[in-house]
Amino acid sequence: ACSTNSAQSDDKEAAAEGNSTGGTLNVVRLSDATSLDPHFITDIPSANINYQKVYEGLVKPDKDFVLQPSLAKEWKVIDDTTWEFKLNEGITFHDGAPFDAEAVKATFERLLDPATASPQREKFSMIKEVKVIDPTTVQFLLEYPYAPLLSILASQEGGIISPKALAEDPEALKEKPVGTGPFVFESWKSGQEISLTRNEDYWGEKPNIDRVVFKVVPEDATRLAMIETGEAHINDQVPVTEIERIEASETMDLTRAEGLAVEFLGFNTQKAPLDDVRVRKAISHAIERESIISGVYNNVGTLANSAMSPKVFGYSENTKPAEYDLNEAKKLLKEAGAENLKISLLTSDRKERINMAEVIQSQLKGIGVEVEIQVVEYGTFIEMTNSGEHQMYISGWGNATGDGDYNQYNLFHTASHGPAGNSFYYSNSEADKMIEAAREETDENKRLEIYEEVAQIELDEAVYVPIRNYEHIAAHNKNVSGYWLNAANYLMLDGVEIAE
Amino acid sequence: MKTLEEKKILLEVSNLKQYFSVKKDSIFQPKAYVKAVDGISFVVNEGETLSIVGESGCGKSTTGRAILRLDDPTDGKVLYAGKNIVELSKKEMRELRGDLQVIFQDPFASLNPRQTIKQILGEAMTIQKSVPKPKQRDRMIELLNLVGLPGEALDRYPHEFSGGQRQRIGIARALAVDPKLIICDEAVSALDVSIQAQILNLLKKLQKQFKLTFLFISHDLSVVRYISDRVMVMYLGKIVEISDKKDLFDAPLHPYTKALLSSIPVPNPSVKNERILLKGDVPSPINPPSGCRFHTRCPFATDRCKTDEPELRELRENHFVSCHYAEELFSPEPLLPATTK
Amino acid sequence: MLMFILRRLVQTVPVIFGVTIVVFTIMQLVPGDPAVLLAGEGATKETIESLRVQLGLNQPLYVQYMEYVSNIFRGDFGTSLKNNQPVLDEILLRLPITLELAIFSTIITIVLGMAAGIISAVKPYSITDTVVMVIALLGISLPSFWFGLMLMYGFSVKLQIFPVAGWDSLAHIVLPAFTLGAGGAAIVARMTRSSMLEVIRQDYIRTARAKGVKERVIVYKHALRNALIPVITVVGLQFGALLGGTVLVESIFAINGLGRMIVDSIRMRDLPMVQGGVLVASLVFVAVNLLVDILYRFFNKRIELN
Amino acid sequence: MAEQNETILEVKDLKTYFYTKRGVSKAVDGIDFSLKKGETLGIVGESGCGKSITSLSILRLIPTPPGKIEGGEVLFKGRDLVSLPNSEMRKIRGNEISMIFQEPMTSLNPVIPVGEQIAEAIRLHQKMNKKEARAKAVDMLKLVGIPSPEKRAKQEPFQLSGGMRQRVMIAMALSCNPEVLIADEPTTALDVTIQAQILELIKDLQAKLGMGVIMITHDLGVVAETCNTVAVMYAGNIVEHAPTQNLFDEPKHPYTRGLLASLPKINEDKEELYTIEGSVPSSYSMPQGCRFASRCPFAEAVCQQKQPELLEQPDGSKVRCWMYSDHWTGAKPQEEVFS
Amino acid sequence: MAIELNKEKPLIVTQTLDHPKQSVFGSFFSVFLENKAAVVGGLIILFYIFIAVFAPVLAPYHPHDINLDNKLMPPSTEHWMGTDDKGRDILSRILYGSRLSMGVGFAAVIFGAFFGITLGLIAGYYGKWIDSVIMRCMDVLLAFPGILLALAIVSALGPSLINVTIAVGAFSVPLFARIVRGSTLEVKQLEYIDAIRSLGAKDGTIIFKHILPNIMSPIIVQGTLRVATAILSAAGLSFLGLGAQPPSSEWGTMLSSGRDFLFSAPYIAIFPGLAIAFLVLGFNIFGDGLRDAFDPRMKK
Ligand SMILES: Nc1ncnc2c1ncn2[C@@H]1O[C@H](COP(=O)(O)OP(=O)(O)OP(=O)(O)O)[C@@H](O)[C@H]1O
Ligand SMILES: Nc1ncnc2c1ncn2[C@@H]1O[C@H](COP(=O)(O)OP(=O)(O)OP(=O)(O)O)[C@@H](O)[C@H]1O
Ligand SMILES: [Mg+2]
Ligand SMILES: [Mg+2]
Repeated sequence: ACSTNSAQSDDKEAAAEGNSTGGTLNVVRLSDATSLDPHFITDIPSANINYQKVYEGLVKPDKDFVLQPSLAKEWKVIDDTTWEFKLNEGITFHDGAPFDAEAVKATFERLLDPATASPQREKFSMIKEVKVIDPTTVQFLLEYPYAPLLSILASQEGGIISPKALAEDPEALKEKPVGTGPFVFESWKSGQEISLTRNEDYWGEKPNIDRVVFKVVPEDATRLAMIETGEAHINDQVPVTEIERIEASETMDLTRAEGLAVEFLGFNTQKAPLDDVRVRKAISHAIERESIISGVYNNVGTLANSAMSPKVFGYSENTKPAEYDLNEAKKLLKEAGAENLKISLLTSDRKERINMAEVIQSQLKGIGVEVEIQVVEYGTFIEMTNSGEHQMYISGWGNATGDGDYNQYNLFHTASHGPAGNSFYYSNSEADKMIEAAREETDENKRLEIYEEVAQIELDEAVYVPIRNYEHIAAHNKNVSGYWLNAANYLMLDGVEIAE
Repeated sequence: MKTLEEKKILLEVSNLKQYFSVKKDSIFQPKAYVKAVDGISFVVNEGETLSIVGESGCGKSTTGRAILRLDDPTDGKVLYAGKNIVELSKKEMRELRGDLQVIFQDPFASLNPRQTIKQILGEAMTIQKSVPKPKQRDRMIELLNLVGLPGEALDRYPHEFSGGQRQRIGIARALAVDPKLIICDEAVSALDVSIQAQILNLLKKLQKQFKLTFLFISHDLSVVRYISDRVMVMYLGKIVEISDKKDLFDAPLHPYTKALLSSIPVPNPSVKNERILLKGDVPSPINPPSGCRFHTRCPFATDRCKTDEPELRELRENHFVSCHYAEELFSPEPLLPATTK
Repeated sequence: MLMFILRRLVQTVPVIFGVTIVVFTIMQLVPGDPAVLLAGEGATKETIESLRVQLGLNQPLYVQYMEYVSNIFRGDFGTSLKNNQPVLDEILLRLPITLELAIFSTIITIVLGMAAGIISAVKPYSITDTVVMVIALLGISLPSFWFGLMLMYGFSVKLQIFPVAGWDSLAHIVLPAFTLGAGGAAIVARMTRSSMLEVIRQDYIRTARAKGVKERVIVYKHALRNALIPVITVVGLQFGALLGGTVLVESIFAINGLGRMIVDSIRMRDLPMVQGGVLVASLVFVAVNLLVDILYRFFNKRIELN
Repeated sequence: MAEQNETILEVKDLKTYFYTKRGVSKAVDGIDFSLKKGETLGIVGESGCGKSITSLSILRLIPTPPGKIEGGEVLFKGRDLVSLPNSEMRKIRGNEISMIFQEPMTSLNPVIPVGEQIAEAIRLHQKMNKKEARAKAVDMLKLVGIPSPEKRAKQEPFQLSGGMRQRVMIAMALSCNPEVLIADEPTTALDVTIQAQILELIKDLQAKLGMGVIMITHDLGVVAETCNTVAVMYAGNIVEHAPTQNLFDEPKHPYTRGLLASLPKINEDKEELYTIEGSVPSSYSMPQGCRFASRCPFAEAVCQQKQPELLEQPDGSKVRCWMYSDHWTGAKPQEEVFS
Repeated sequence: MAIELNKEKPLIVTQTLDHPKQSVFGSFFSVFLENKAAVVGGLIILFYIFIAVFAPVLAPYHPHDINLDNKLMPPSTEHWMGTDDKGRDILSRILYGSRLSMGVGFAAVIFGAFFGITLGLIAGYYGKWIDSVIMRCMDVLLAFPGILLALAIVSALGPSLINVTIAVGAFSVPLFARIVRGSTLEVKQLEYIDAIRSLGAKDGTIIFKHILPNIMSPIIVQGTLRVATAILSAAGLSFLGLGAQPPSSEWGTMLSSGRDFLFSAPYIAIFPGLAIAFLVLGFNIFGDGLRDAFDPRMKK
C-alpha cells in the first residue's frame, strides 16, 4: 500500500499560496535524545534527530520503503560477497571535510572496531572489509553472502560520519554530530531541546525551513495542546485515542504512515504451561485481534498476519494466524489438561501496550485463563525477557532494515535466544535451517517463498499471536505541510513548509 | 512535737551534685552546666519532717528527684537504710521504691488522665506487690477513706475531681505501697488556702498514724513553719542554713534566711516587720557567683565573700549555717516578733 | 548569631552524609542491571560486561559508595548512563530553572497564603473567613497534577491567555507556579489563620488592649509579627513539598527542570542521574531549611532560651 | 459627687456572664465597690471567684464572645464605662485607668523591645513624638528601678528576668499617670524576695503619684501589707468589704473567718489548721440562697432560701450574711466553732 | 480574735463528689459533635467506607469488564459517569477503587505510624544519644523534599500498589516520629510519669501504658491528616506510572490514564479526580475537627 501523507495534498495547496519559505519548525516529542552518535544510538528519539537530517547513508528508503541512491550514486553486486558503490562527488561534511570513499571506510571501520564497543556492531558483523577502490568507489567485502546489505546501510546506523571529526574527537560526536545532511547541528540543551539549522551548502535540494527545534514535552496532553494552540508545529508521538479530536480540530491535522514493525503477543515456549503447543494454540484462538485494533488502537495500524509487516521484504499475504474460535480454544485446553491456568503477561509501560494487556486479560478470562498483568518500565522489560523470566509478553519487532532476515533470524532462530531477540526461546531446527537458507539465497522470489513457509510454521506452532502492523501517526498544526513519516517512524522534513 | 533525742537516721545525703548540661551556643564553647545542686549534705531522721525552702530554681526539686533517682545524680551518695541508692541496679532500685514515695505539686499533672482511680491505685499495689490481688479492692477503699474520699471514687477518672481531691488521690497512691519516706514536692502550692489547710492537716495526721518521714519541699515559709520539724534553706544549689524549725524561724543565722523571712507578707496589718529588701534577682545557676553564692545580693557582703566559699558550720546545736560572718550578724533576738498579740 | 549559623552548618554535615547513604542505598535496591539497559535491545553479553566494568558496577557495594561520596566531594557526580554527560552539568543546567519555578511558587505561596490567612483571621467565623477557608481546604485536597491540567485546559487551550508549556517568558511561569504554589498557599493560609487566632488569645495582646491600642494596630503590629514566626517554618517545609511537586508540574508543563530530570532518569534507570538529582534536590532543601532556621532565629530570639 | 468624696471609680451591681456550651457561667454576679483617690482596695478570694473578670470588666477587656457584661455600671469620674463607645474607652485604657497582669512572662509582646512597648502607650495618649516618648519610656524604667534603663529599653522581654518584666509592666501602666491602677495578682508568679521588691515599688509609686489602686490577690498577707480596704469575693459576689484593719481584727463573714483560720502563719505555731469543708459551687449552677451556705458551719434555713444583701455594719464594713440581719435566729453558737 | 480549731470536729471529713460521673470519651464526643465541619468530614469518610464495603452490591458493572464497543461513552443513564477508553463503567471502577485508594491511605499511614511511633517513643523516652541518633536519622529522611523519597523508593522497589504504600508510609515515618517524640517529651515530664517511675514501673509499662495513651490525640489527628496526604501522594505516584497496575481501578491510576482524554472525554479524569479530592477533603476536615476537639483550649 502506498503510504502517502493523507493531509499532504491539502497542504500542498496551502503551500502553493507562496508565503512559505523559512521559519523555525518546532517539533515536540516525548523524550530527549540520549546520544547523537549513530554508532551508539539505540533509540528512535535520538535516531530521529540524525536520520536524513544531519547524517545521510549511502542509500535511503523512499516513501514506499524502496531503496534509492543517496550518497552513493549507484551500486552493483560483484559477487555473493562483494558489493561495489559509486559515490556522488562534490559533497562536503558540515565541518568542511570532503566526502569520499575514505570517509565511508573510516565510518565503517570505526563501527566495526571492537574497541569502539558500538552496540550496533553486531548488525554489521557480516562486513569483512571496506575497500577504497578510488575516491568515488568503495567496495564492501562480506564474510558470507548477505542479501539485505542495502537495507542495513540505509538505516540510521549506516550514516556516514565526517572523517575529520572522527579523527579529532570521536567522543564529541555524541553531543555534536557532523554529517553531510540538509541540516547542521546547532545546539543541544539537555532535556529541553535540540536545534538544527539549514545546511546552506547542501549538495541536494535545500530544505525550505531555516531551522528545526526538537523540544521535549513529556506529557501527551500537553504536547497536543501545544499543537492545537500553535505553540508547536509537529507532534510525532500522538496517543491513538486522540485521532478523533485532532481530526475534528480546526487547527490540527493528522499524518499517518504505515510502519515496518509488528506488535504481537509472545509466548515463552520453554516455560510451563506455555511449553505445551496446545495451550499456546488455545490462547491464540481465544484472542479476538480485530477488537484490539479497533478498540485499543482506534484503527491505527492494520491486522497483522505474521511477524512481518507488509512493508518488509519477505512478507506474504498468505500466512494465516489462528482464527478466533473459543470452542476450539476450550477444546485444546481440555486436551492439554490445563485447567484453571494462571499466566502472567509482561508488558512495558507504554500506554497502548498496557491497554492491550488489559484487553487480552479480559478476553482470556473467556476461556478460563486468569492473566496477571505485569507492567514494568522498558529496561526491566528487556532484562526480564532477556533472562527468560517471563511467560507471556507483549512486544513489537521493529524490522529496522525492512528485510525479512532481520525479522526471522533475530526473532526465531535458535542462535538468537535471549537478548538478540528470540524471547520466545523458540527452537525448531527445521525453521533454523530455512532461515539460514533465506539469508544466503540471492534470488528474491525464492527468499520470499522460504519466508512465507517458515512464517507459517511459526504461526502453526503458536509461538506468538500477531496483532498489529504498525502505523505511525503525527499531529501537526495546520500551518505546516510537506513533512512525512517514513515506515521506520522517522520524521522526514525534506519538503516541510511553514505557512504564516 | 517530737523529741529529738531518740532520732534515728533514715536517709543520709552526702555531697550530692546534680549538673545538667546545657545547649551550647557555639561548638567552640566549653561544655556548660547548670549546677542545679552543687554538693549538699544532710540527713533525714526517721519520723521527722525536714523541709527544704528556697527561691525558684535553687535546686529543691532536683534534690528530691535525685534522692528518688528520677534523675541519676552527677556525684555524691544517698544512703537509705545503709544502702547507697545511687549505686543500686535498676532492679534493686525498683524493689526499694516501695519505701520512697513522692507527692507532687500539680494536681492536674500528677494523675494519668486515662486511668480510673482504681487502676491508678491497683497499679501501684501490683508493681510493688504490697497487696495481693484479691485484697486490693478492700485496701483501695480503705485508703480512699483514709484520705477522706468515698469508695465510689474508685471508678472515676481524675478529671472528675477537684484539685484538692486529686491531691488526696495522689496521697492515697503514695500510701498504697506502705512507704517509709515521702517526698512532698510543693504538694500544697497549687491549692487555695482553704484546701491547702485540709491537705496539710491530712499529711500531719497520716504522719502520726503511719510513722512516716517527710521530706517537704516548698517555697512557702508559712506552710513550712506549720509542718516541719527541721528546715533546710537552699540558695543556688547550696545549703545556706539548716536547723530545727523553731531555731530557724526565731533566730536565723544567715542573712539570706533573714531576708527571706522578712519578705513574707504577714496576714496581719498590725504587724509591721522590718524588711530586708534584697537587691536584684537570683543569679543564673550556669555561672554561679564565686565565693559565697549569695554575695551579689547580700547587704553585708565583704571582699572575702567574693572569693572564699563559706563552709556549713554548726553554730548552735543542730543549727548549721554557711556564712563567714554568721557570728557577728547573729542576733540573739529573733528578727520577727514571735506571735501576734 | 554568627555562631548559631556556624553551628547549624556543622549540624547539617551528618544530615548530608545520611542523605548520600540513603540515596545510594535506595539506588542499590533497583532491580536489574543498568548496563543491560544502556547496551540496548539486542546487545551481546560481552558488550554488557564491558559496560559493567566501565561503569564500575562490578565493584563491591561499599567501594562503590566510598567512590561515590569521594567523587561528590570533588564535584564529580558521575556521568549519565543515558547520554554520557557529566551528571553535575546536567543538573546545573536544570537546577536554575527549578529554583526559578520554586521561588515563584514560594512567592505565590507566601503572598496568597498570608493574605488569605490574615483576611480570615481578622474576622474569624465570618462569611469571608468561611469562604476563604473552604477554598483553602479545597486547595490542599485537590491533586496538583489534576489541577495543573485543568488550569492548562482552561487558561491555555480554551482562553489562550497563557502559553501551554515551555519556559521562555514570564507568561510561561504563571500557570506552573500557580499549580505548584496553590497547595502551599492553602496550607500557609490555614497556618496563618490559626497562628493569628492563637496569638490574639495571648496575654500580651490583652496588655496592648489595656494600653488603649487600636484593634487594627493590634492585628498588624502586635499580633502579626508573632503569628508569622511559626508560619516561616511552614513556608520552609512547604518548600520541600514544592520541590517534590516539581516532579509532577515540570512534567505537565514541559519544564526542563530537576524534577522532570529525576522522573525521566528513573524511567531510563539512569542511576547516576537519579542519585545526583535526588541528592541535589535534598541539598537545596537542606539549605533552604538552614536559611529558614536562621530567619526563624532572627525573628524569634527566644528560641535559644527554650 | 465624685469630686467631693474623691471617689474616682464606682462599680455598681456589675454582672459579667459567660455564655458557653455548658451553660451560662455567672462569673461576676452583682458586684459593688468604690475606690477613692490615693486609696488601695484589695480584692481577695479563691481561684475562680471572679477577681480577674471583675477587673477586666472595668476596662471592658472581657473576651467577647463568650463573655458579656450583663448589667451594672462602672462609673469613672461620673461617666459610665459600660456604655462608652469603643473609641472613648480606648482613650481611657492605659491613660486614666491602667492595668498590670499576673503573668510577667507572657504579658509583654515577645518581639517588641520593651522600651518601645512603653513608648507606644505614651504616644497613644500624650502628644509626644517618637523621640520624646522613647526618652520618657527610659525615664519610666528608671523610676521603677531598672538598672541601666537605656540599655534595657532596647532589649526584648526574653532578655529580662521575671522581676524586671513585672517592673516593665508597671512602668508601662504608670507611664501616663493613670488615676486608677488595677494590679491583677502582680506578684503571684514571683519569688518572695522579688515580690517584696515589687510590692514596695507599687506602694512607693502610689504615694508619689497618688493614684487609686485595686490590688487583686489571693494572698491575705499581701492584702494586709498594702491595702486600705479589702473586698473578699466568693463565687462571683463580694461577701465582705471592710477597712483592712477591721477585716483582720474582726472578720465577720463566716467565709472570711474560716479563711483566716485556715491560714498557716509565719509568725505563729499551730498544731492543726482550721478547714473549710466542701467546695465552691459551680459558676454554672449557683444555689439560689447564700452561695456559702453549703460550707457554712452556722447556716440556717434562711441561708438556703435567699441570698443576703451586702449589709452595712456599725464599724463601716459591709458583709453579705444573714447573721448580721434581723432574720438570724442564732441557733448555732459560733464561739464553739472558731474560738 | 485568735482562732482555734474545734476539737470535736472530725479531722477528716469525707468529701462529696459533686461532678456527675462522665467518661473521657463522652465529653470528647460532645465537643466533637458540636464541630459541624468535623461531623461533615466524618460523614464523608463514613460514606466512602460504606462504598468500599458495599462496592460489589452498589456497582452496576464489574470494574474490570472490558467492552470495547462501549468505550468513551459520556455519562448517561446506563453509565452514570460514562465509560473509559476500554468501555469499563467509571462509576463501578470508582466504587471498587475506593477500596484500593483508601486501603493505600490507611495502610501507608499505619505503616508509617507504626515505625514513627515506635521510634518517636524510644527517642523521646530514653533521650540522650538514642534520641540524637534516631532524630538525626529522621532528619535525614526529612531532608528529602516532598514525595521525592517515596518516588525514589518506588522506583527502586518497582511499581505496585504495595510498594507505593511502603514508600508513602516510609515518607511519613519521620513526621510521626517527630510528633510522637515531642509529645513524649511533654508527657514524660508530667508528674504522673515521675510518680509511676517512683513506684518502680518498668520502662515498657511506662511507655505503653502511661505515655502512649496520652499522646494518642496528636497521633490520631496527624494520622487522619496523613491519610489525606497519603492518598494524594499515592495518586501522584500512580500519575507518574509508578502506582497500581492495570486493570486496577485505583483512583490515581484511573486519573493517570484519564488525563489522555482530558480534552476529548474529560469525565474519565474528572470523576476519579473528584473522588480523590472529596475523600481527601473529608479526611482533612475530619482531622481539623479532631484537632479542635482534642485541643483543651477549644473546650469552652
Ligand atoms: N532536666 C534539667 N535540665 C536542665 N536544667 C534543669 C533540669 N532540671 C532542673 N534544671 C535547672 O536546675 C535548677 C534547679 O531546678 P529545680 O527544679 O531543682 O528548682 P526548684 O528549687 O525546685 O525550683 P521551683 O521552686 O521553681 O520548683 C534550675 O535552674 C533549673 O532550670
Ligand atoms: N473565657 C471564659 N469562658 C467561660 N468562663 C470563664 C471564662 N473566663 C473566666 N470564666 C469563669 O469566670 C470565673 C471567674 O474567673 P476569674 O478569672 O475572674 O477568676 P479569678 O478569681 O481571677 O481566679 P484566679 O485566682 O485563678 O485568677 C471562673 O469560674 C471561670 O469559670
Ligand atoms: Mg521545684
Ligand atoms: Mg485571676
